[in-house]
Amino acid sequence: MKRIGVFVCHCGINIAATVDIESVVKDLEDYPGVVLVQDYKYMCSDPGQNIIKEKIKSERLDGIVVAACSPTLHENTFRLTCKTVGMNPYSCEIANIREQCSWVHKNKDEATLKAKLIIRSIVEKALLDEELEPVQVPVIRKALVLGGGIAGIQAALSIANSGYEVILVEKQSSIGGRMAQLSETFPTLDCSQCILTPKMVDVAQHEKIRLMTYSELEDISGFVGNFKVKIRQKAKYVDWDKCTGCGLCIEKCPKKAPSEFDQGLEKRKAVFTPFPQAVPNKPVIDHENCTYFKTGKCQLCKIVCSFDAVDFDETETFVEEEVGAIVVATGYDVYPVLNMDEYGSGKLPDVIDGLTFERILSSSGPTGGEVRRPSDGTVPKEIVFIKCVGSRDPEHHFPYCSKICCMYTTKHAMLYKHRVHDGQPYIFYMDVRAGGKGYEEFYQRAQEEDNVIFLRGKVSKVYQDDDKVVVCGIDTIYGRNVEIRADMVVLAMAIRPSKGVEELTRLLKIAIDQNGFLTEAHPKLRPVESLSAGIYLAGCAQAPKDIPDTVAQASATASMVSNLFSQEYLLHDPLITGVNEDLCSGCGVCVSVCPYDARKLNKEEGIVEVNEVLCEGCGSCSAACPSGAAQQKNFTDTQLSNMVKAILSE
Amino acid sequence: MFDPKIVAFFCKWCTSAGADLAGTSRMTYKPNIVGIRVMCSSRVDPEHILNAFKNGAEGVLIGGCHPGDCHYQSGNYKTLKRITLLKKMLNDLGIDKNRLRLEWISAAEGKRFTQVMDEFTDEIKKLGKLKINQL
Amino acid sequence: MAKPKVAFYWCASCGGCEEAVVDLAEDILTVTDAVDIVLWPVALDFKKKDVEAMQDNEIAVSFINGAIRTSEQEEMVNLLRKKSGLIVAFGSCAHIGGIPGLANFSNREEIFDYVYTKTPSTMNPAKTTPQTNTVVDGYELEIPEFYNTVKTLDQTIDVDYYLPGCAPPPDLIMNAVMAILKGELPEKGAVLAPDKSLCDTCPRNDSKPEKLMMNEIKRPHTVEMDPEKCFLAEGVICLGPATRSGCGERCINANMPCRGCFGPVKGVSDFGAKSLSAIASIMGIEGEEKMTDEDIQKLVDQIADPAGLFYMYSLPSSLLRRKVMK
Amino acid sequence: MQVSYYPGCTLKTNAKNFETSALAVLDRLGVTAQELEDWYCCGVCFSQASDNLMQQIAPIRTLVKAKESGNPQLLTLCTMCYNTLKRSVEFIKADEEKLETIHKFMDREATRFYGDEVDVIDVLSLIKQIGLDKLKEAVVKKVKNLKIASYYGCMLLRPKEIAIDSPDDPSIMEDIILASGCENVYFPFRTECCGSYQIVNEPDIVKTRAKKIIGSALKNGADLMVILCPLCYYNLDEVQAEIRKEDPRFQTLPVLYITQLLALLLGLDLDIHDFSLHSVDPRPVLKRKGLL
Amino acid sequence: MTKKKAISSRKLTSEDADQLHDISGVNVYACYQCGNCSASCPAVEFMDIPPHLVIRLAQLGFIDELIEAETPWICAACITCTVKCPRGVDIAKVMEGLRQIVLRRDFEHINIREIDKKLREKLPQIALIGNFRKTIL
Repeated sequence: MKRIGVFVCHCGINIAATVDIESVVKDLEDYPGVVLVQDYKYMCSDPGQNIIKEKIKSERLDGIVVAACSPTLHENTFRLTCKTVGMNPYSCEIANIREQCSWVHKNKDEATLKAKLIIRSIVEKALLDEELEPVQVPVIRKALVLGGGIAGIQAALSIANSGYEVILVEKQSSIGGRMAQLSETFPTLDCSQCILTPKMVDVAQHEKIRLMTYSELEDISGFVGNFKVKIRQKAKYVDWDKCTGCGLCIEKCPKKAPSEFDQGLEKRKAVFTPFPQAVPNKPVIDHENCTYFKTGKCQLCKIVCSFDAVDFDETETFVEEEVGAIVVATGYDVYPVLNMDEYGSGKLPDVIDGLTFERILSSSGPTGGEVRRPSDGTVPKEIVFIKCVGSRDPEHHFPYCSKICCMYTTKHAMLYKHRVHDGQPYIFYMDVRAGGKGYEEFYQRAQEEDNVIFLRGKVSKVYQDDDKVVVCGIDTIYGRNVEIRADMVVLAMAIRPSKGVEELTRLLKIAIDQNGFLTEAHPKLRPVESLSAGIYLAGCAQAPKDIPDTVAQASATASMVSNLFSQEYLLHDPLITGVNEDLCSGCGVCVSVCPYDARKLNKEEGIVEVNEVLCEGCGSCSAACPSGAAQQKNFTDTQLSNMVKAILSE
Repeated sequence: MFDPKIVAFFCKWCTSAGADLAGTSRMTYKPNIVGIRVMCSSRVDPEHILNAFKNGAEGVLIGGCHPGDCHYQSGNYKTLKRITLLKKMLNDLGIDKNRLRLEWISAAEGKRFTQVMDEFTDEIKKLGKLKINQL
Repeated sequence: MAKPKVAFYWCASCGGCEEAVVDLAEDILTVTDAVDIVLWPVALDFKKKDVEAMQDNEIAVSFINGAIRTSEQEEMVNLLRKKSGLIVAFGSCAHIGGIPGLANFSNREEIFDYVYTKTPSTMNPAKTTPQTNTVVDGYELEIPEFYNTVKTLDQTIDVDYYLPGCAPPPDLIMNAVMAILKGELPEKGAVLAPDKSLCDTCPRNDSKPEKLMMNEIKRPHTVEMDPEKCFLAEGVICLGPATRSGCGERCINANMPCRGCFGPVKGVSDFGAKSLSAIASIMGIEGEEKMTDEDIQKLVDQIADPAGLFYMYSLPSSLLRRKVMK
Repeated sequence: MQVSYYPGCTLKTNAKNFETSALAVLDRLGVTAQELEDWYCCGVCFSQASDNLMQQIAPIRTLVKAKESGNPQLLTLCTMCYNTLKRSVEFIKADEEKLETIHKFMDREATRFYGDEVDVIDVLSLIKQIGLDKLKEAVVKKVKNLKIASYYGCMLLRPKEIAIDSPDDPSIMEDIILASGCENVYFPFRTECCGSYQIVNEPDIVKTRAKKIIGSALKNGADLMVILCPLCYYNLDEVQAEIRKEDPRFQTLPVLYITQLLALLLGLDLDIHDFSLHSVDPRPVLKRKGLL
Repeated sequence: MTKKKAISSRKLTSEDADQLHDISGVNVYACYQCGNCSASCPAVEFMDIPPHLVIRLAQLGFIDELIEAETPWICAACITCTVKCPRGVDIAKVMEGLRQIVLRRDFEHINIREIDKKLREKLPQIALIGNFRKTIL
């Protein structure tokens, strides 16, 4: 039997006032396995710890129980004490006789008895505790960033600048994401592309970053520090190694299709780069629209390419990589106007969403930055902006606030006014949420200097009447309905997680909330981590946010990744549940129960195997295992059973 | 009135932390319940509960995190199912199912912790001694 | 050298275990060649006094089947304990209580009341029930006492080995007998069957899905069961994961799920609690986070009689041993 | 195919033309609408008070009769009836306790109605269910350039639990009109209320509404307006005459039940039409377009 | 509404407010005053209090004011407001609740006998029966 020492702390009078220490000491002295009982006024103090150290040595103890305060306070303290004299830290147990005994009971006899029972049960645990060492896992110091918008770009650059390798995967052929589509950004009104494109170039040129555009994550296995990922590179039909990006193929291509980048306002070719500043600036052939793929005829691009880069036979390829951390920065989509029946279901040409208006305002856009309405290209003299379209509407669309609309709509109205001086912008709003540095001032400027009329209320209906778009709404401040015969309407549509993110989260085994946004490990204290270790979040995939917030979060994410990579090994709590191979019959019950996929059935051997790194030590499998083969370390069935008996002993 | 013996299992992250909060807030409750701290309520095996009854416990209490808040994602759902089924079986074994209680108590619910302790102790007192005769 | 002496005795059992000995077929000749049978009430005419006349430990090994239900059984097994070197608890009833052990869901009073007055075929207006002592025509008659609780053999006497099964399969019996004869014995208290549970040898193992889930509990008579598929994967409760293997998968091969006659595996103290926990763990995993307490109750209520199911063979050997009666 | 048919009060009096045309069109499309042997007033407006269970008895009793008839579907022509019956079904399905109470009031009914046994259906949905292709095939009179404004009114689209189409942007009438060979005219007020029963003591509301609705349809080039509800019909047809009296410059637009138009296009017997019931005479337009 | 109105807890929890809640079954506190109900109401121009303010007054407990208002009687129960409401507030039911409160206090809003006989014959029954909602039946 082990030689257990029990150290009872008075905690000044915190324990001693209601627990009769002398009686407790006497009681424990006779307890089987206990070779020493020692009490002291403040066990956690230096002299107290020294007593423990001395006694461990002098009494040749191989396990100790400290009866004191809650283990959340000093378990680590006492375990470190043990470690300094060569005792395994896991041989030290804490009996909580303060928070759960002396402080909550008034009657001294009752409290003393309860303290005895608590200590006895912990002695029983200590008697069967194993010596444990933390599980060590090497870390692969390479990160995978999913998504090449501003969030992904910032995260990738930041991780790479810390000296670690990064693979940046983007499903479009160019990085840049939504930010590349924007005109000017609030509240400073600097040009979005002007501040973004240098960063895009940095990514392309960074020696630590491997850029994989037109690619998607196909498969993943492994765990924090040791993920194995498979990336699918879609068929581009253009050999980018040969292509110089001269653009001749694009020029000659006879087939056009609506440009996604320009929100369908403009056409692009079937062989195309999404926008002139694309990175990498090399084209892909759009299989859906290419005449050759449809009819077998054409091949003009191939003919004009002097580098023989066009390859119609190209197929998708797969790349396998090992990474230590993953950043999910998959961004957002705009909720389609199609869903807004009361606003014309997308059938009215001059009722558009905010992102489309960004293209109209953008100097690189289809109108060169001149505000012209889509239907007939005339300059709209009155524009109505409607906020909270699809947002804050739990009854029909989404319950959440899309957060960016208040500011960008104000910016839209302002930019419109700057371009069309005699034009009148109106904004229908429910609340103005202008929290952020310089945001309120920006909003005030729109009211004072740019004469934007803010109407507090919702719009119930928008319809076409001749060449006008009639907007029927209310100004709840005025208290009456209002009708505006506008030339154009811009809807601040809700934003939602981008398409395909749900499949991705299933692959990554990370959670999403009821609206499809990625769930963070803790809403306040762990806002950039997912619940799966080693997978981090950045940008609008997690929740709607504007550019400053996105960049801040991406930087935080990168610092978490660097933090992880700064360690050679990951240390993992060894209180895991193993498998006794002599007892395990491979029934697989534990596999179903494990929330971390740490347990896998090896069908060949007929037993279950445990990945010690994935196991978080909840012990649910131990309770589920019908053959006693799954025993949680230092929480075995025998230990718990003995603890119960000790509590019930007189 | 007799003084019942009650064994409890508290999960480390929520209920045990709630118990600590009750302590640091100097709340008081009845001393009949002695707790065992486990990592998760789902570690508690029905075997441990029967073992407690066999060895003289008049009641068994299990405290876990609220649904959706489990530190281990889904442990408490497993506990809930096991305990629900076990209660049904306890009835067949002649043990009042109210002698076994599952409560969700968060780390912030110190007050509730004390209420549950007192309520359960009173309930067990009302149910009386559990007379297990194995012959 | 004289052949070792062997006894067979039966207590509260159906007789199937006796049948199992006969099922050894020609192998029984090997046994009879090697040993002298000194007591076997079902087959040979020896009397109690013959045993009483023996020296202590004279019988090399006694195979006792059946649970302990009456004072007569208790007396006989105590006698055999005294006279035998080794005692083997033979079959589920001696080992873990078996089917007779289900009587522990009631007590003597209830059983007598039902059997002697309430069964449809009984006419007993005077409500006469068996008494241990009765005076008839001036003579006092004595019959064994019917105990309140069914016990396993090891709750009555010290047992050296256990041969599980309802009934134990011939190969295990032969192995046990040969081991005893050769003196190659495992440590005392061992169960003479493999340590792993039935899934280890189950022919349906390959059909197991990656994650076992039971979203609905089906009973064997309500579904057409795929003869190749894991029962649990089909929603049928099978206690194989909790039950010691060695039975030869007789039920499984007859397309019936395991009900646990071999008892728990090593280290498990309560078969019912453990198997309940395993089954509850894989019930309704899909969408569990959305389930209300009522949903869970409904799910659990699909198991009509959990105690009867999970303790079908092992109630007397469970932690509580019997129902707590008022 | 056979469905039960619940006429309701107005169909037997002021809206005879709706009933005759609808039944004839359905008959041509192969549907027998079997009138319930016993039926009661539906109560007209679904009672929106949560404690007013008495008001639910009339519709539920009608549904009991429908259940007894054995047909799985119950056709209503009047949209008020559709709305009341359908919402009663939703009401009792949502609250078992109230269903129990309502049943207690109907102790003389042999049958109990629980909500799912009979499907209350309107004529548009029924035609769609029969198939627009079938309708297309049945059309015998091909018209050119007949521009139809389809007016939905409220009761088929609101509340959304019982809506037969999108409350804001429905298309079922337009689909039927298109299949029948006519052209659709889009006008923004096609789903807006006509003023309903306010015609009785707040006729100004109705007049304002009618002006807006008719004006908008005319502005968008409609030759005819088709509708489904006898009350909308009154408010949009009869009231036009009154507006005209007050304002001679007011332009009128003939209003027909959609089934009247379909009956003409399907070449059904002209005797079923009683155009004298219309205050804005549709005959000139119909003649011009070759339907008469 | 030129008068200054006192808001008090007594008003917020009055019997009238409870009655309105009981009859309508609607939680008016879900309303965040977007005004869509009023914006979409086809009869708002005839109302003395637009629908969104009806809900606002109900939130503040000014039921007495609502009982005197014309709005509930102008409402024709077309349900447009309810369909539009982003917060699931059934405004049409609140209107019905207000009508019911009045009618249950023995006050008829219209007198059937005053309806012109000729009109009575010509009108569809559904118009008449519908309108009788404004009387105690």
